[in-house]
Amino acid sequence: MMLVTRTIKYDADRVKGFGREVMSVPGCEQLSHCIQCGTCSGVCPLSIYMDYTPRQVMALTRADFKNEVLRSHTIWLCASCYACAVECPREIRITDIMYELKQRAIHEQIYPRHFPIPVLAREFSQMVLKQGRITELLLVLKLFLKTDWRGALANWRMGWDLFKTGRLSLAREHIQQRADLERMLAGVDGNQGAGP
Amino acid sequence: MSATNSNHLRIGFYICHCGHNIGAVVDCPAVARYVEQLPGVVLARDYKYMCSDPGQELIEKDIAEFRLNRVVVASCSPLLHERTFRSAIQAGGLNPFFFQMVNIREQDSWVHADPVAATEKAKALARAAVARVGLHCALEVHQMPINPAVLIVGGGIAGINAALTIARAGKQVYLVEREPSIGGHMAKFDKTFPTLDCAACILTPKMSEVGVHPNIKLWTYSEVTRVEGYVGNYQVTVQRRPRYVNEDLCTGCQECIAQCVYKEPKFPDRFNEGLGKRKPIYIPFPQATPQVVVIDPEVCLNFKRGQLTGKCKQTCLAACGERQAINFRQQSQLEQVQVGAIIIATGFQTFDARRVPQYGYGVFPNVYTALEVERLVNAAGPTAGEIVLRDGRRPESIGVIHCVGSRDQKTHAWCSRVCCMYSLKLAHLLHEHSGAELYNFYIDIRTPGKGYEEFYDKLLDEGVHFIRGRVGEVTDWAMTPEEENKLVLRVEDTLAGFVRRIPVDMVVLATGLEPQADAPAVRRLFNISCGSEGFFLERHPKLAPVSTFTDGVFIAGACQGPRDIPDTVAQAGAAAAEVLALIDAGHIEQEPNTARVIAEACSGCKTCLPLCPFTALTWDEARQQAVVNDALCKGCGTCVASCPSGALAQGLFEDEQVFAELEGLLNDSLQDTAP
Amino acid sequence: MKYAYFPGCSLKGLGRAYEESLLPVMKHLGVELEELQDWNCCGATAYMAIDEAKACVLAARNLALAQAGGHQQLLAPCAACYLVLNKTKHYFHEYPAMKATVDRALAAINLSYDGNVAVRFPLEVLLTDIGLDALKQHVRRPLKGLKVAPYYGCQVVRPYAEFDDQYNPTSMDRLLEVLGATVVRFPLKTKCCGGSLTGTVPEAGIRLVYILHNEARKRGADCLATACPLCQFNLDAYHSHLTAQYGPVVVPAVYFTQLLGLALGLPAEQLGLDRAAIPFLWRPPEPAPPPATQTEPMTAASGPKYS
Amino acid sequence: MNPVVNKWQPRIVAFFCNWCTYTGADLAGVSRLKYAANVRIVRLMCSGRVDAQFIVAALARGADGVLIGGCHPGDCHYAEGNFKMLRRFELLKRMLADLGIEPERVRLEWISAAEGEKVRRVINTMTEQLLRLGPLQLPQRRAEWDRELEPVSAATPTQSL
Repeated sequence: MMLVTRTIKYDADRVKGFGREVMSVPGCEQLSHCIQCGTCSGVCPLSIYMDYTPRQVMALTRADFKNEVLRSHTIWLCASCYACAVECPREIRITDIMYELKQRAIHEQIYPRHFPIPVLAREFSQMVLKQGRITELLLVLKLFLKTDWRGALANWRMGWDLFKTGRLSLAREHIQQRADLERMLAGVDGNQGAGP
Repeated sequence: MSATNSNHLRIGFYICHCGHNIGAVVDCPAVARYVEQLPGVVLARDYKYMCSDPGQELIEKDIAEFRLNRVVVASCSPLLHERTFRSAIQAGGLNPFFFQMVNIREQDSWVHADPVAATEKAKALARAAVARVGLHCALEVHQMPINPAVLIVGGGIAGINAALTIARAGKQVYLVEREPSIGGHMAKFDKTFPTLDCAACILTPKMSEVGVHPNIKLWTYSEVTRVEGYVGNYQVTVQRRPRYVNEDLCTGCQECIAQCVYKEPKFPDRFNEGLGKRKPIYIPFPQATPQVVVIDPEVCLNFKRGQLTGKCKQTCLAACGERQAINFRQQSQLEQVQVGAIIIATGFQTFDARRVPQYGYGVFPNVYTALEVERLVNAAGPTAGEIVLRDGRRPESIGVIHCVGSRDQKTHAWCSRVCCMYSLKLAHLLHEHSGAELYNFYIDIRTPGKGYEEFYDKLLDEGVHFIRGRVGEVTDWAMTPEEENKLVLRVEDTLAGFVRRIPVDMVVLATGLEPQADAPAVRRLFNISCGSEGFFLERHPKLAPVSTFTDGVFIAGACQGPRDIPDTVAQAGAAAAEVLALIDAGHIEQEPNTARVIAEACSGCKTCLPLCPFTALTWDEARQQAVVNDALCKGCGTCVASCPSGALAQGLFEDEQVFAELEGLLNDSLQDTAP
Repeated sequence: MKYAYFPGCSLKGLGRAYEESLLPVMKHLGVELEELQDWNCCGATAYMAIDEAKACVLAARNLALAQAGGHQQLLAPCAACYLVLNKTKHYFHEYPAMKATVDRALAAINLSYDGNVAVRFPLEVLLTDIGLDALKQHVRRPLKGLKVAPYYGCQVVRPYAEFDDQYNPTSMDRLLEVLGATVVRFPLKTKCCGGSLTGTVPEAGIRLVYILHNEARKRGADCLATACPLCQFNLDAYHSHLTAQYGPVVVPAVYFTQLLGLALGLPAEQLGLDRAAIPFLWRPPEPAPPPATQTEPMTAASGPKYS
Repeated sequence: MNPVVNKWQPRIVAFFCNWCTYTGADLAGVSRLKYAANVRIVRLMCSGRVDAQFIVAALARGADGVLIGGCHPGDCHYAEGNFKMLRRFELLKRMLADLGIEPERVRLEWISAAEGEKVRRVINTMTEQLLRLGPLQLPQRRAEWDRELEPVSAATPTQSL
């Protein structure tokens, strides 16, 4: 039997105003100028793994397809290499738009469970918030624990290499004025641009 | 002030809605109601389109019926319709200068979004005009004779066409071209789209006609260095660079070239975009006009660093024999001419592909610019039309990348307009000449022209691949065996929705059109403007596309913006028609805005004399006073503003008129009484 | 020459060989580095994905610390730190709202930032502040015969770096040439190393590393020179994964500072060269005139042969 | 801020030359660029025609600022009228400063026929600047001076500027 799915989009599938909202965030203003030339996808090293190409993400965002965009793998596959932003003929800061979309997806908790990238981002930020610095080993261990503990086993060889060459350290890194961080960030309105 | 003598004044005020252009922002009836109660105003009307025939007739009728002696129209910019309304007022029996225009479209309704603020501004501007117009005087238009000769700068297809049109009308034309031959870019093209007629076949007859036409004085290898004067009476200086060959004596036999001590051509050939070679003595291309050889002192053995040394055997002299056309001592020469009008047709240059490093021009030998390919496919080109690459290979697959340097904020924001069509043409020719597989990479295909879309359809039928996507990069690193030793293009096939890597042997970059590098200098020379992108600025984008803000100076062709051959030829014709209309009128009407000396006030301080760049101010020894030569005065008013005794005045811009205008602008005490 | 020094977390952890080579090299060249007191993590790319405003505030604290210490220049050798600190600077100047947020947050901990501290990258300092001519005078043991693929990665030149070309950077090429090395044309010099995707989405991330390794091998490079701790880590630490999937990996990845150290004649064991999983055993030949106070433990001039 | 001050809008009189700046202002209109409605433009053939008296008269009649727009140096339709204006302008600025009028209130800008965007920018920034400076109120101030001088004026009648 042939499985078929309907791909038509109805106007009700749009979250109207989403595109405008994204374009009002610092760094994302140029999106309205996109001419869908595909340069971003053409230079993106990860576009070949994405469910939507970066160009499509631009089109979907501008057309208010919020759910499609925030659920896409694309935003998590962006490695922040900025190739697209540098090459875009309309000077759209695509990388920054990807960050904005990631923020919204995390804020609204719509990303695949156990998907390691948002987990890494979250663990990273929590560690920075608490300690002020990153202890790489702890970060990696947490990541594996929360996503795929078998992954840790598969990487034992690398761990051994790192240990052997003295690059893994269990000493917990932190800054002295940890209270400062909290005071400093207390006044910062998180997710300024993010919608409800 | 303005109200003092308002008793005899009978001012008619008209405000134009201009459809929604003004009416949607400015409350026109309210402005009319407000103006109606100003001193001296006997009637105020608002009307949909004042510039229409009924609008003008309305003014004429009112002048008679209400015995109006002054008229104010609030509508668009005076630069657009001042003449229109002056004529209407004249038709109504009034002196045309008993009129003032108020700009409430370009400088009010189009630039302000708030209707209240825009309406208040319109009232203030109207108040100022009403205050001013009462002080207007009856003036007469002066007539100046016009020199019927014409200067045309640039000998490309635009300059050639304009020159022939004007010369055929019996006028003297001076055609100045920087290169050793006329022909411009078109002479380099192989075929022209969409008809695929041979560029040389349609251009050469016109070039020859220019060369022999009795009314055309052709100066190639020359540049305009100085322009003085004004419409109807320009003095132009042209510098003729030495070509070391006497044009009148050279017969174009080219025996000197054959006999040159360089047995083989050795130096990059500019005409062939550096793909071919030439000797130090050369003729740019077989159909060159004039058919006169040129010596390049940079590489000729007889010169060192441009200085004559006489170290060569000078076999060319022997070859020329008793014709004695070659003259190593030729010097640069200056020519002076008087003309009444000027057409600038200096064309464009192509975008430097090195500015887009990701496409590898200059790094990978098999990446070509479109202009290079024009020479490559040309039967008279360096490879006689064979598609042989720089590394000697013959391509089996070719990628044409559109929009190189165009539609890109980092290079040029504009669409260069011709690249889609010439890319299609080159794809067709490359396919025809090499049998290679052709890929066109485009963002949008733009084929708006007669027969253009049909040409695109023909290419589709020929099996040329069209991939909608802007190429990310051209690179030489291979991922798969078939990519080895190829140029690889990574691109999103946006219509298929995935990224592709496409290996090709040759890449063609469809470089865009940009202003000539010396456009800013040329602009200064002729006192015209450039747009922000650097092309020459037309007087009005729709209604005066070949005129400039300088009377008597016209523009044609790609110096005004990217355009193809049919449009360029049409523009050249339009510029020629404008010039002929100007000349055949026989005289020029001069605005009565010249300066005059108020004799009783002049103290004879001579402050004004050095201020006039046109030497219109002279010293009358007998009366010990300054005198204005009306024929020379251009009407800037600089001397008027500088006279310490107030002894100079300017027509249309009298001091009292400006003061009245300021009073009107700022005195809003009348506001309170307005309904 | 004196700079505030912002090592960042990586240079204290996985990328410690970078710091271990950078510090002696700079000292040798007379550049004084003063580590920023109580610096905090720059936030890196991960924090940008959570909250841009907080990310900027975090990074701005470091800029404010530099300013409080009286510094005009802040050296950030980690590419990610360099980018984030620069981005923060740009946002600070471009968006008044962001500046207000940063000002407020910093005021809460009695710090302030006026937007003036320059963020500098070691390559930039070496080329513009010291200069290649001056550097050349310091080269004791030229890297003669060593073929290097210069690998800049992404964030050193994109999108904010002003010291080099975004499309075809050459600062490291020129440096390596002065050091006597042979620079191979490496078209992938600014391509992505996979970043953290090597760990999170290995099928994509590790393939990017493979592409870099494969091209470096094909171009005949003896080593890849890197300027970023994450690049070096990806190119080096995943060698067993790469071997299992694509065959043996043979091109070691070193920091450009390590090569610089070797050329300056600094002892190899003091440059953190033993921290690489793919060993880099090549050493420059002994200088001809003998100030032979130090002898190298490794056999000189017999670098590994690669095919 | 005081709401009364907020409501006040500065008035700018602009003297634009016919060939460059006035045309540039037309271009701003054709391009539908939006700018502050505080400016009223007076068209002259050349910035060289801008008499120092015009500027003083505008201020004396209640303008809060005066903007003069001419062609870029070297581009003057009449060769050098803009330079003549520049010379006069430097002198006038010093004189106005002596009178206690802030230099920001009188501004000279070179704006070409192609620079509609610059017209917008200059008018907007000048409006903001004047909003910060507050009203000039020269007519009212003059009336005050006149009152102060009343005893004297019995002998010599005051003249308007």
